[in-house]
Amino acid sequence: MKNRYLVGGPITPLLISELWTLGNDDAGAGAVSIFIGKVRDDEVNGRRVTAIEYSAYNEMADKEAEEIVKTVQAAFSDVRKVIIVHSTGIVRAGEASLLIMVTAGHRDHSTRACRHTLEMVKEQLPVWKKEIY
Amino acid sequence: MKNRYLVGGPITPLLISELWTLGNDDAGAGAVSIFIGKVRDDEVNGRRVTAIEYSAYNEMADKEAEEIVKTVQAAFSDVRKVIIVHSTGIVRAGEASLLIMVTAGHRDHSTRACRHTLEMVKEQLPVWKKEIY
Amino acid sequence: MGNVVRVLYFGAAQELTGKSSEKLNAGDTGSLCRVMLEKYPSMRTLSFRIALNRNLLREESVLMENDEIAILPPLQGG
Amino acid sequence: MGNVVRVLYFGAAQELTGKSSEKLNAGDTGSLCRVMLEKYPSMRTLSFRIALNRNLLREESVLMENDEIAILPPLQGG
Repeated sequence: MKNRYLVGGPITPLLISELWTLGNDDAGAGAVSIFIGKVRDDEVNGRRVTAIEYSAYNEMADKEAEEIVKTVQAAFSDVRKVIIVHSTGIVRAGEASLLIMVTAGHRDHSTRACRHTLEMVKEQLPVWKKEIY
Repeated sequence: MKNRYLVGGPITPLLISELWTLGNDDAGAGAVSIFIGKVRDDEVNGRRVTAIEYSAYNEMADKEAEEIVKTVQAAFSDVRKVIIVHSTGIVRAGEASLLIMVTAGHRDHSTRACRHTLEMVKEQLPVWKKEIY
Repeated sequence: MGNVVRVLYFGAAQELTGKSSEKLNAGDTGSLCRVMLEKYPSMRTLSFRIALNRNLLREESVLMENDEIAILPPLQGG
Repeated sequence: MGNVVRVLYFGAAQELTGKSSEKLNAGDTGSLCRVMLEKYPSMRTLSFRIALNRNLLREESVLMENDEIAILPPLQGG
């Protein structure tokens, strides 16, 4: 990928499978924690969200994601891999727009580091959304 | 499935895909947290684990898993689905033996409920293991 | 005087007794444990909990004919 | 007296300015903001942070010729 952290359109089941394979080649990792963010079909002022269009500051997103990965790996010694992928462009309701996968030796660090990565993505990844009705 | 919570052999990538599809038919769920437990190729007293053989008290496992699902759904109001699958029989190093998937409206309950489910599985699911070298 | 109950052994209890189940005669869980530990002295080294008819016991219980007792060493799922 | 910098607009800032980027003239971020808010009064309603050459700024900064400034409304990833 040109950009390791952003992907055009939804994160498809096929991509999820590929990322699972990518994260899964490590027999020392006993724990894999995954978070998948999906577009909800929320009703806003009586109108139903059918999709979200995501835009990103691509170059900075790459840099920030890289930094998040490094921070998490430094904070959780048992963590082995941290994968972050965020959609840009249109993602329809029910489709996935964010995937975080953290592998670790044991469950405590994989689950905590996954949550921590998620919070950092929310705070630091330069991505914006526009609801489509 | 005869038993909804136990599966013979490893939790394969195909089964993970199927479970993802099963958990993913809900456009009101904005957050999916997944935990996958895998067999580690640990070295124990100079011998390398090549597989683990899991055995379970099947009838009680079903009942306990059902109870865990109900407890988690009662404790986390935003949670929508809780899926638990555990392997029985032989699972080789690098293969998955446990999958937990929790969907929720938002990330806070999906991540916390997934971890809570995991801890309850560890404490309550009547499963035992035997290392194979 | 006791009742015939079915005893299931799991995990290490299976290895220590060399069997996965058997019928034993006991009137309550206390006497069942005594019978069992006399028959399998190596079980004394094992910490285990007991399920009666698939419910984890938190205290001693009387046993009825055909009850299902399970010997549960520390759980190891995950 | 200022330098020509490239300003990138994201999210709501794009909608309020009607453009995704432009060149503006300013010597530091403070004067850049004044220039921008004068040109786009509706931007006053928007809370935003500023990145200079892809680094989030935590305080005012001088600007060099060809610096890349990004106007970042509250992030909405996830």
